[in-house]
Amino acid sequence: MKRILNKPENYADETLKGIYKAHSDMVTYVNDDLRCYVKKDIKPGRVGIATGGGSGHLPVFLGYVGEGMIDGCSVGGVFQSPSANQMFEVTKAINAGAGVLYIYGNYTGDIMNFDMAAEMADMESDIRVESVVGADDVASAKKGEEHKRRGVAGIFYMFKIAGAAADEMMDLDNVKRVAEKVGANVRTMGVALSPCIIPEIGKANFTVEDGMMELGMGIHGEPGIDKGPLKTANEIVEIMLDNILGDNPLKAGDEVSVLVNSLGGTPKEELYIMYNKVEETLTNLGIKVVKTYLGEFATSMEMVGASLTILKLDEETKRLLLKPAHTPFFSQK
Amino acid sequence: MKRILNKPENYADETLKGIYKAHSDMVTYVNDDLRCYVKKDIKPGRVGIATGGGSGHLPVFLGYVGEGMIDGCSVGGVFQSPSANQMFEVTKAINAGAGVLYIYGNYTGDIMNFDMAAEMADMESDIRVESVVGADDVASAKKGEEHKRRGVAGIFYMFKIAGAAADEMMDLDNVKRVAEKVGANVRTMGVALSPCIIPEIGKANFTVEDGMMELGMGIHGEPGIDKGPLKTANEIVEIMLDNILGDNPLKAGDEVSVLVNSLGGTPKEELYIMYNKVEETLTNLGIKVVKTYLGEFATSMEMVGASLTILKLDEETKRLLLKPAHTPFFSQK
Amino acid sequence: MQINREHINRIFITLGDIMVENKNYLTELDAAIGDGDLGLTMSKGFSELASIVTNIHEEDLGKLLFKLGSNLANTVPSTMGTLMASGLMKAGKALKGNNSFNDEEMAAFFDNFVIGVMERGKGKPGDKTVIDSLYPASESLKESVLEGKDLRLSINEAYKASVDGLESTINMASTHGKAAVFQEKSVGKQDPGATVGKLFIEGFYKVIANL
Amino acid sequence: MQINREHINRIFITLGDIMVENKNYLTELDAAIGDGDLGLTMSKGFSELASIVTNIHEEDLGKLLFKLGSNLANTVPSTMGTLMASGLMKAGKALKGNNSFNDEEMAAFFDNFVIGVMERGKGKPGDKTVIDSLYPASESLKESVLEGKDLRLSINEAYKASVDGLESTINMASTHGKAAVFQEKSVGKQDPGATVGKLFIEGFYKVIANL
Ligand SMILES: Nc1ncnc2c1ncn2[C@@H]1O[C@H](COP(=O)(O)OP(=O)(O)O)[C@@H](O)[C@H]1O
Ligand SMILES: Nc1ncnc2c1ncn2[C@@H]1O[C@H](COP(=O)(O)OP(=O)(O)O)[C@@H](O)[C@H]1O
Ligand SMILES: [Mg+2]
Ligand SMILES: [Mg+2]
Ligand SMILES: [Mg+2]
Ligand SMILES: [Mg+2]
Repeated sequence: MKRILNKPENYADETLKGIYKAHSDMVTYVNDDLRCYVKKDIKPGRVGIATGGGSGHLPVFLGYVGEGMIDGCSVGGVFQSPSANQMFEVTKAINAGAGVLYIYGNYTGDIMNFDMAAEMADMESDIRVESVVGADDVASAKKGEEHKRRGVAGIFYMFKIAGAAADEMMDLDNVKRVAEKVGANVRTMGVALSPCIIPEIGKANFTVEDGMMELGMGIHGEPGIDKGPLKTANEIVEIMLDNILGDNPLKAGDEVSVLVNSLGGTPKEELYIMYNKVEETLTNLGIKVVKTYLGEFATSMEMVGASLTILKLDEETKRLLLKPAHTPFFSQK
Repeated sequence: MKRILNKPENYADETLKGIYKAHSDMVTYVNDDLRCYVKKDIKPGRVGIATGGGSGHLPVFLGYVGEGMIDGCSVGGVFQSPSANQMFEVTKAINAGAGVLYIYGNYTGDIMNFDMAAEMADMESDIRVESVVGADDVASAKKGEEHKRRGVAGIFYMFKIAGAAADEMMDLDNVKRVAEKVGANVRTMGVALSPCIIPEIGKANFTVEDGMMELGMGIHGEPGIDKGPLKTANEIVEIMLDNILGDNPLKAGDEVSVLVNSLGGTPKEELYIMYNKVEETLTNLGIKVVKTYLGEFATSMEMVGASLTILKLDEETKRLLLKPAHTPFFSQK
Repeated sequence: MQINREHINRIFITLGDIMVENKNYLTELDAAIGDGDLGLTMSKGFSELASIVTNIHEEDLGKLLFKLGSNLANTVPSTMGTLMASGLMKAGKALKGNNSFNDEEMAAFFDNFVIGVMERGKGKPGDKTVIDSLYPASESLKESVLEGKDLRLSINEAYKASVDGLESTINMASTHGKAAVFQEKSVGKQDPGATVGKLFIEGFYKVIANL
Repeated sequence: MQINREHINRIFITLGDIMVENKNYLTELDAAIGDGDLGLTMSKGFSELASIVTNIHEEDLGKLLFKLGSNLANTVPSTMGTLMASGLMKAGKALKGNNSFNDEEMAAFFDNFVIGVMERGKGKPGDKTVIDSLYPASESLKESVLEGKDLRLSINEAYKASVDGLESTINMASTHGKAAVFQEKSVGKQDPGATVGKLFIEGFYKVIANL
């Protein structure tokens, strides 16, 4: 294990301590619990947006808490859901009178805990809560079974666009509507070239041999759709685009945003090599890329690999996407 | 080799093509040469700042071309200097009448080429050029031999602060003075846990075994000062701080900026675990951290490891550091 | 027969022991078709309940169970932690106001526990989950109590039903949770969560059968 | 003796061959105390010069050498590429206006070449660099020419001086470039750049000695 750490069991909490020290101007925690992460400056009357999930995916999830995006995040252990109670504490802290929207990834543990938290918010604090799950990974379930899909990097667009909607003082129903619209129009496909290691476990619980790749592997190492020898960047991009556009067809004149995301170990250089092919293909199809994001947006610690996300835009989502945002991990002018 | 690429020999150029496609609003190239990278919008009368160096270190070097930072960058092959002629072309393109400052890393190949470019600028275009080299790596030469030190992540501060000085319309001498002041006050130390692979070579030309680390290793794999079993994050930080503060002592009341940089393969979580210890130690010494940066600022592709940079601030450098900046790879409000 | 506070304490202390004893076994089962954390979460969650149960000042057994459920949810917010917590909380709410449970109330406990699990996880019998060992046990108990059997005998039969239910998961294909991606490949493997369900019934059986 | 354009062409074609033949050898030397790219850069840079030299329409040998230097600098902007380029450009500037070189001018070529290398790299003899094979050769040639020796003999002696100079680098410690970090550890290893310097002299020697 090639990792810089102290006690593996303190991985998540020491990360959090470092984050609070580095970004004390913007974020803090509530209920004396490092794992109840909230924005310092909550705008009265604005719909609150909360997320949550396991550690080990920075900047997902807490990295999108900040101006123009989301307001709070409950933080679990590495690849573990936080508890319903932590979610509830965050919910109370960020509720500014207009209700709270939960946006989180489509994983059983998280769903059950967020559902429980929503019940607590309703029963104990009369806070109206709505939920939208991110389920953008086309490789994780076939068409017609979209509700079974895992949430991966595409959730970034939900945070960005729902956050901008809340900033426009849309009400909870509308912020939810916008988040759902993003969900319906965003697709991601990933490729993994190496596993990652959960610090407390100390060894990978799956393998991808040198010179091999697994297309569609999940960010926790969930099995993908094709394991085989490593292809070229252009071939990988073609397969990804085939799957994404096969699932959510685009036509000439459509406008999209593209996100090329590193799973952690893949350097930026390679994301740009991929993007070179993505842009070429989309341009040939007459599709316009309105906004491009490249870098680490949803990772699995040191996992080598990348994912491609395409969001089909309409006037509303485009306007909201292009608004400024500013968090400790993401900044857009 | 766990890499997403097409032909290894096209690594640098395909990366550049992707970058121009993704960021065509901000950057372009001159002389029909992808490797002569310049900011689109050159401000008349402002001192131009150029850098240059090998590929494989994103966001170093070209990533800092943009608003509030630098204006142009000549780009070499992976870990190779660009040519003097490319530097000269960039120099001509960014000169806005106030001369050009070269800021680049202290490596023989780059020095010789930038010197040659400066001669060309003087002889062929009457452009006044001054140069400052980044030589912040304390592990690369002992005290008294600072001029032999390698330039690593600390060059980010030179770009940021000199860029802000140029934006204030300081003249060439003053922009150079400020860059030199940063150079005199910035120290970095790194640790490597794995090698990186130059795509065209296809195998690492040095090794760091699993469970081992090399303190002070350079970003091209230059030998460090201590090879041994991997220590804890806290121990590594202590050694780094000992070396940095031993070289450039700080006292209670001093103000600094801290940069915890991933060499590529080390995830953000671990940078925060390191920062948790950095901040604790500095706070105990009565030193105030005015601004913290964490993430990928100077990498060696997929190399696992991290570096710690500390910049001692004065009123002028602090003011300039805190000014906004915005490039495709770096954004500060 | 009346199940009182002291019995409940013993049941949760027994459950703590059982989950710790089965830690490695659960881990192995979960590693085969999941992420391998089940031994860790169940032993951690139920030992915590065992260690706090005697110190909770609460006469109302419904409220006690609800508190134990909340605690479990906080300690181990994994799928099974949350499901077992939801079962305890649902049953606790349903049985609020009772300082002891008669046979019907014990049947109601299990009935509501299973409903809590099903509501929380949106699962049903046959999905290859914890429900497949809990549901048959609860149905068996309900019937035995209706027939007026002695609770000691009823819980014995319920336990047997959970063992059979667990066995039946071997031939099922997973549709929920991390195992769902394995689908057909999960056939032939015993469901880890259903194993926890059987162990949970076992804890009640061990205490009640010996009263 | 007069070195004319045709001779210069042959020299650069010969240099191209020599660097290609020694590609692996240079790579190995550079891998031991540097980054291992020297074989690649020198073979690439000098074959390029070999392939263009005959097509350059330029009577003035000074300007020709300057152009070859510029080309080398563009093709291989590595340390040695830039140093050799600087040598050619410096010598070209110094010899501007000559359509052929007499013995004194050949001595001036090497003298200025070495000065160009020293100015660019801020190195001096004894630093374990290319200078350690170039400088003794240049000094030897200067002296021989002063003594009025035949250029064929002089260049032979200069070549021998470069061989000795190269050999002397084995016992030196590196102070420049990537090898500098090895310092004492570089002692015992022949300097890769000095090897290029010796091969460079060899190219001139091979052509001129056979005139
Ligand atoms: N929706 C569901 N309803 C009921 N039980 C479920 C559901 N999803 C998963 N399970 C059960 O959870 C078990 C795995 O539990 P656990 O290891 O805690 O999951 P995870 O590690 O994914 O959080 C499965 O064997 C299955 O019995
Ligand atoms: N400052 C210098 N002056 C003269 N020669 C130098 C200098 N620095 C390095 N060299 C020579 O350069 C050689 C290495 O060349 P090269 O492989 O091109 O370097 P790099 O790969 O570091 O760019 C060394 O063996 C040495 O002879
Ligand atoms: Mg599990
Ligand atoms: Mg789990
Ligand atoms: Mg070299
Ligand atoms: Mg080199």
